[in-house]
Amino acid sequence: MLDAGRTQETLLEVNNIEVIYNHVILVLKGVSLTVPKGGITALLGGNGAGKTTTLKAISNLLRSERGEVTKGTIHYRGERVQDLSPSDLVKKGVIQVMEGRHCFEHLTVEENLMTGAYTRTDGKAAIAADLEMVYTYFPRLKERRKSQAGYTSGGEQQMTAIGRALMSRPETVLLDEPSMGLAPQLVEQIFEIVKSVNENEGVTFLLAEQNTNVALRYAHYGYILESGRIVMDGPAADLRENPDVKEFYLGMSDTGRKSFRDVRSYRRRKRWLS
Amino acid sequence: MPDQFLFAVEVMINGLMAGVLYALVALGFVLIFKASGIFNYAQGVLALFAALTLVGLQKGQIPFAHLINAAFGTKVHYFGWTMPTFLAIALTIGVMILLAIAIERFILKHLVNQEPIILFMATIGLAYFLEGLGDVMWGADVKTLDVGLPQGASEWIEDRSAVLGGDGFYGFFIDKLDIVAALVAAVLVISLTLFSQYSKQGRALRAVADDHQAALSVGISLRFIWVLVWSIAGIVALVAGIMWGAKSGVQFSLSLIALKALPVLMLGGFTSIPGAIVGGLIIGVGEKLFEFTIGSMIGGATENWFAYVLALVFLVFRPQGLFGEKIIERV
Amino acid sequence: DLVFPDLSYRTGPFAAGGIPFSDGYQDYFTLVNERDGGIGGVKARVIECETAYNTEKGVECYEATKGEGALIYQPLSTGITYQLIPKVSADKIPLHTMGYGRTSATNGRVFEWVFNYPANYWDAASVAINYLLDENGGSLEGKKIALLYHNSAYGKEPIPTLEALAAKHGYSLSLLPVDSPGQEQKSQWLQIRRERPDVVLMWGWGVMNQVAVQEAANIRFPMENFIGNWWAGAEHDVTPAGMAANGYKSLNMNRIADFPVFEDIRTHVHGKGLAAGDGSNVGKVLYTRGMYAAMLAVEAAKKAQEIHGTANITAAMMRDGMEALEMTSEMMEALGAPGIGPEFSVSCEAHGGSGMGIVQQWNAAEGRWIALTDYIAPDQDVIAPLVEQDSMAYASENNLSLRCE
Amino acid sequence: MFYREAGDFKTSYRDDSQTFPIKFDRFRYYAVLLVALAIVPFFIDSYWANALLVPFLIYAIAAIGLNILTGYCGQVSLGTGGFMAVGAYACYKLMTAFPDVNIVLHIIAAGGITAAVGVLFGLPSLRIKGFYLAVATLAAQFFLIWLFNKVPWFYNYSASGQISAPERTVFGIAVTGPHTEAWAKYLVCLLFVAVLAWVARNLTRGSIGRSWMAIRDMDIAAEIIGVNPLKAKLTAFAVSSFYIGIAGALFFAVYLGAVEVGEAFGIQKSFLILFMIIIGGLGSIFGSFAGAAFLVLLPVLLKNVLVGTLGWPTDLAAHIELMIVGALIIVFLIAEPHGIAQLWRIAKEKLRLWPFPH
Amino acid sequence: MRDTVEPYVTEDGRTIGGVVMELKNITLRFGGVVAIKDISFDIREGEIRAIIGPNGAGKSSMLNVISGFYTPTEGEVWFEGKPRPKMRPYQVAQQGIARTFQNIALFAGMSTLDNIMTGRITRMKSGLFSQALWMGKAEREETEHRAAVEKIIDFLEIQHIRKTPVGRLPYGLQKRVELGRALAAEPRLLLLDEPMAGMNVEEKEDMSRFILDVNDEFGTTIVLIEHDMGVVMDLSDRVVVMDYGKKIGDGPPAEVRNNKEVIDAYLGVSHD
Ligand SMILES: Nc1ncnc2c1ncn2[C@@H]1O[C@H](COP(=O)(O)OP(=O)(O)OP(=O)(O)O)[C@@H](O)[C@H]1O
Ligand SMILES: Nc1ncnc2c1ncn2[C@@H]1O[C@H](COP(=O)(O)OP(=O)(O)OP(=O)(O)O)[C@@H](O)[C@H]1O
Ligand SMILES: [Mg+2]
Ligand SMILES: [Mg+2]
Repeated sequence: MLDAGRTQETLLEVNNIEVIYNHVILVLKGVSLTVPKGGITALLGGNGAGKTTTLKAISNLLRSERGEVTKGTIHYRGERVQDLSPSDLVKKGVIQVMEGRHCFEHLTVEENLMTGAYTRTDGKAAIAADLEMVYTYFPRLKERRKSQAGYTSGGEQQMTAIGRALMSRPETVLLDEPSMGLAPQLVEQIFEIVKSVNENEGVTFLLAEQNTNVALRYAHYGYILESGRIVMDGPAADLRENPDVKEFYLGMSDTGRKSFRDVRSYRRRKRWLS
Repeated sequence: MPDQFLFAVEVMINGLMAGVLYALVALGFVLIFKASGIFNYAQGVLALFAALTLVGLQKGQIPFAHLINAAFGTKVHYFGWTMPTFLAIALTIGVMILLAIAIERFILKHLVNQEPIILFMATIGLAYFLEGLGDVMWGADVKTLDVGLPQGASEWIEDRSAVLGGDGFYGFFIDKLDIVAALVAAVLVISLTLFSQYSKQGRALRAVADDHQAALSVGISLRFIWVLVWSIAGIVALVAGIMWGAKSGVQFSLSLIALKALPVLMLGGFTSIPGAIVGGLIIGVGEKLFEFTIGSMIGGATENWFAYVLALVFLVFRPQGLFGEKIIERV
Repeated sequence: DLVFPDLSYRTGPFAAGGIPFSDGYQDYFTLVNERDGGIGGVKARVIECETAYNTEKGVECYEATKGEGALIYQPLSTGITYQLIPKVSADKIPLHTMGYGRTSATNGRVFEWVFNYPANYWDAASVAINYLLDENGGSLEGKKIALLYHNSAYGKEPIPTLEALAAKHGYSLSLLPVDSPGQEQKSQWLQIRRERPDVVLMWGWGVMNQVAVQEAANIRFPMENFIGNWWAGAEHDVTPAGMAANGYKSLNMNRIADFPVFEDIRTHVHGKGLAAGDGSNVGKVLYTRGMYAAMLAVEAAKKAQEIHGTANITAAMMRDGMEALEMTSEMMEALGAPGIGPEFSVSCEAHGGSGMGIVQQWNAAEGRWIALTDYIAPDQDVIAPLVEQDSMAYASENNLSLRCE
Repeated sequence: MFYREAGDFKTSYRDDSQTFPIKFDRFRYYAVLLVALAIVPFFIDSYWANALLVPFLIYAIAAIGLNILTGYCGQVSLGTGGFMAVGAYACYKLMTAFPDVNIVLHIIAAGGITAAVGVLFGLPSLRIKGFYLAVATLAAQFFLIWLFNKVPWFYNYSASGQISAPERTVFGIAVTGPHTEAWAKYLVCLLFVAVLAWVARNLTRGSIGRSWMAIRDMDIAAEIIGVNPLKAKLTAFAVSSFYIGIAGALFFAVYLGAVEVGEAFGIQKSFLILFMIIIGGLGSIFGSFAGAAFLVLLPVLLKNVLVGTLGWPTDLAAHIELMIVGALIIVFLIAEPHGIAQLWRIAKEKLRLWPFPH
Repeated sequence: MRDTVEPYVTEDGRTIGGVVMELKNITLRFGGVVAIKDISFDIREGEIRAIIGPNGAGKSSMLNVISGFYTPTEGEVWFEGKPRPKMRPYQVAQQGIARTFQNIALFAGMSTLDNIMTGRITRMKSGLFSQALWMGKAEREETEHRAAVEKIIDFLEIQHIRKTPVGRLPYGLQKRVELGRALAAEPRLLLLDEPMAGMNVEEKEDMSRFILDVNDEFGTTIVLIEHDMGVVMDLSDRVVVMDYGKKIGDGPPAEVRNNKEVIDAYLGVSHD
């Protein structure tokens, strides 16, 4: 393995977990991954591969969806965290930005951001400073700060959700599909923000993404998940060069980008596992 | 006829006072709805349970005496002491907090992220359970509740206002208990409004109501929030139980006051604390005035349905209640 | 053994009234077993069944117990009574509704299986008016009487009688319904305060009574002019209002006193740990009434044994005993409850007893009811035609042919 | 091992959309129906009929009715008691006004009248949603009870305000009145239940059912898709009230024989039936039966065990019974929030996979 | 079709028809927020018309105006050559306008099959009674429409999830079911709000294929909101660009892509 993104100590270690929903639906069939401190790790894979489930297993939000980790272990800084409550995990510095935004509709944008600081005890001034920081990252939110989040557009809600997570001064952020529904410019912008938060504040990221292209540009290390199993992993740069990844996740053919118009004379992909 | 007018005013004032009493019950509903989106069917039973506990403690009743006697053939009923009121109230508050913890521990914790109707159902189960528990603990007979609240007409007001009308008018009747209730309600409403609107916990509480999962994800401890609001709701229930129990004695029917609170709640909006009080006042005045003017002509006892019809009329114009949060409809 | 089901309610909104009644009802049977070795040598067996004052549960209890050889039903609920009237007629088991239920069942020609001695609602209304006539020197001309009633079949029962009596005696009647359960009566009492009726009569049950007494005190209505019927005159109806309830009056169909029979109950029943309930209710109004009900049942059973010459009577025989029942002062004296009820006798035509009642008054300081009058007779001139009318309507609706003719 | 779809191929869309696509389920259903129709009537005694089966069947009808409105169309209603009262009083008025017409027609007509009343009180649902809608139905509940209590015409001016069902026969056999045999009561109710359940099933699997469910799941999207919310909601109110009206008519005429409106059709009844469908399973016809069974039979069972077998004092038993019912509701919800019907479904799913765990 | 404008030839040489719908000076306000500011554009028969713009620009709001969920504060919607009177959304749907939603709006409690069948609701006519008895017309109709829906299910390759409740499906499949539901209405005009958000390239390819096929085979006019510029460039015939309620560009993709204002407001860097 190359050492990109693995230069430092391991922060989060997921070891061979199995997740079952509703006592019957087996979704993760033995997923293992490690997230190094200070890195950006990407979790890639198609719809229903189990990315969200993996993140929720880590942040312990599974239980509220009637899912449970039936096998395997999850360690954070060497400590077993499976049995902690989500709020304990936030106190330990792990926060998740959920897929599909999940803003508090009836709260204003600013109140939404403030809930992110719920677990903080370092005083009003520090929180206010961070609020300003979020507003500088997302100026659009400042404009709409007094609107009820339920009435803001999809993109605005996504920004609110990310901003809210940053408000907790996290050590590790689990980011689920941050780019979904965002304008291209904003996608770049958000990843730039991820990068700068990562570099400047040393925050570790584990992000689940469909937008493989951008994700692999910003991540240090990547895992590819399919049908509940990790089928490939490696430093981001290597993955970008992998021909299969290129074709099926980046949409590149040998001659550069394929046109979506050409997909009709189309060759079904092969699956690594299924 | 000036007397007739003065009577109408009297009816209105008493309507306002009755409204305050309704609002006291509605307040408990609102708190829990606001904090978890749960429509708490058990609120009325909670009031009964609180009042039963208070009286039981005051009189030194042995809890579960009936069960103990049935099981062991003993004949225990009372400890033989009476407890000072304030101590009994403090202990009852303690019991309500323990109850809140138990509710969270055994029910809510397992129902995170479920649909509102399911949580509603759970509170129905809770209502059944508490009703049975209250009876087993303290017995089903009528108990007299006396915490030293004044009762009866305020003669001061009556005497002073008698001069307003003619011979047929005896001055305004206002129950002293109602005045106390109004003061207590005002304090409760103001402090709870401030709490939910401006404190960090209050914000968290509204966040939880919107989205359990998202609240969990930002580190809000649902368990803590729930224990907190159910405790407060328990205390509000105690207050309501005291006010109503002082009038009628403490007995099963106390739990039915919840029905008086429903139209208030709907009119004011499920999520608004001031809404509970304003709704209560409107319903109180509306139903009393209707009974006074039209009700007596069509046979009386119109108050129950009129309260709902009144709420309905308001809702047609504002589907979320007067002060409820706007129902967000987007696609 | 002789089976006496007790359809009681010790839970639900009316438990406060149901508990003492049931305690009294059961304790008396236990007493008869323990002291006398049963009725005519056969032990009485009480099967208690909880109805929670709910008609459906009442039906369930009836169906569950009737197969056990039940001799008589005493459901203590007007609602359940109406369910049971057709059922007992078909199953041929007598139903005794003492001072409640369907008033016109007093007409034995129509209602073969239903008895409501010693008195019924219409009697009660008339007794109250007769008492008032007495108090007011024989005339109620120009008086204002208000009826505060539970807005249900039960509460509406006295209205026709009171209206007929109003026509006769010249008082004006105003009607004030209170919706069940009756926790909120502000409107009604404000109206009473405005109109200042001379007398308020009350047909209440459950929490309605307690609130009414409290509200009456609140508006400083003179308590001695506030008269409840016999279901609104128990201790628990007045105690929540404390001293303010002093002077409140109510009717009663059974006298309250420290009867010798209570002593027997204490020794033979409570002393042996056989008390129904927690044993705290002996001597209370509704306890006494429950005991009185049991006493009447036992006497009827004895009568039946006498008539049919067998100790093991059936429900049909029990009915015959009831129809031949005669309660005299001597009997009551002998039973250890002198004057507990009026003297009366039952016949094929008349299932309703004498209809007499007393007026009692609450003495808050002593915490007990004090009888103000002796048994007062109702005005049968007014009631009888009403009974006739209502029972005949029932007979024609159900194609019944008249008995006793 | 019998419980498999495999080998049970469907060759037409019609077969595929039948009620019980799995053969085993189909047979079991016919078996239950056969036992209920052909065997039970010969063994039933009046305790089983009057205390258990007749109320169970009638509540099942009411529960199916409410489930159509609340479970399928998503409109929370607390007016069930009031609508049952409409059915009961309509039936009473019809029975006494037209004594020669068959009682079955009266009962159906009572359902029709209730449907009309239901539509009237359903109108506010176009604007008011969720728990707030409960207020409209509560207004119906309290107003209707008040009306039947207050206006003597409804109870034919009887002194007490009670209504009692006169004797009526079907094919010469009494089905109402004191001389009705247990089996006749049972059979009448059973036939109504069977037909109504079948109709409910038809309605909920067709386009009307889908438009109800669409409104329930997401009313705005449904409207944009082309569902007319007015029509969907009002038909749901109408059909639901029809069922509830029939249940009310049977409740009065066949089961109790005499009722007092406030006592028999009070708000408690509305709650009870709502509890039934939530416990049984919203949006499930089987769930309506399961919920009715749970709340009718369980208390009786508990009572019989606690008082009959264990010999506890009745009051203690009643209190403990409340606690047990309450606790069981909670335990059920925690085990499976979507009701008994869903528990059943999961059990079947497991059975299908058996012996494999997933 | 009443052609109001001459047919039009696209960049890649395809001919598309006349104007089906025209939005004239649409303005939409919510209290203080102006979501759409005086925007006009048209939609032609058989074309794929993309709407792009930054987040919060008012794209979804525009779709809501077209589908009748929002009533524009000012301006008119012309459909088939006539101004459309104010109507409820279900009436708009009956005119042959179907759509998908940005945040999936499937009926979570129903199976895939039922969801798609619901899409045909505007075409199902059997009455309450015939459905209650499940005889004659109701049953025939049900079978007929089922056949049509099965075609769509085959077309979208979702046979295996026919009976699964949609709430349990992964996101991508839900989007596909939603498309199926819209297609089931056999609409004249199909509105797609970010149909490919949250999909990976492979899935986007699938989705593109479906969209193109619908457009080709049934001649359905499509309005498409999408943030993936690759998709927009490849699929659409003409593009409207919105920026905070204003229209800042309108034309064939190639032209729009090089528009300076569009690059600044939206694309950031030019995409190719
Ligand atoms: N609450 C649940 N109950 C049952 N099954 C679920 C639940 N949540 C997810 N699943 C199933 O688990 C599988 C993995 O879902 P998951 O959401 O983790 O995928 P994902 O990789 O995040 O996909 P996407 O890119 O679409 O978000 C899917 O097949 C889904 O149907
Ligand atoms: N019902 C409403 N009430 C108030 N404001 C609204 C409403 N609907 C939309 N808006 C506002 O109008 C603006 C445009 O929203 P819209 O959803 O149309 O954006 P969009 O272009 O679809 O953005 P995105 O790409 O993020 O989905 C937003 O600022 C939003 O907050
Ligand atoms: Mg996901
Ligand atoms: Mg949008």
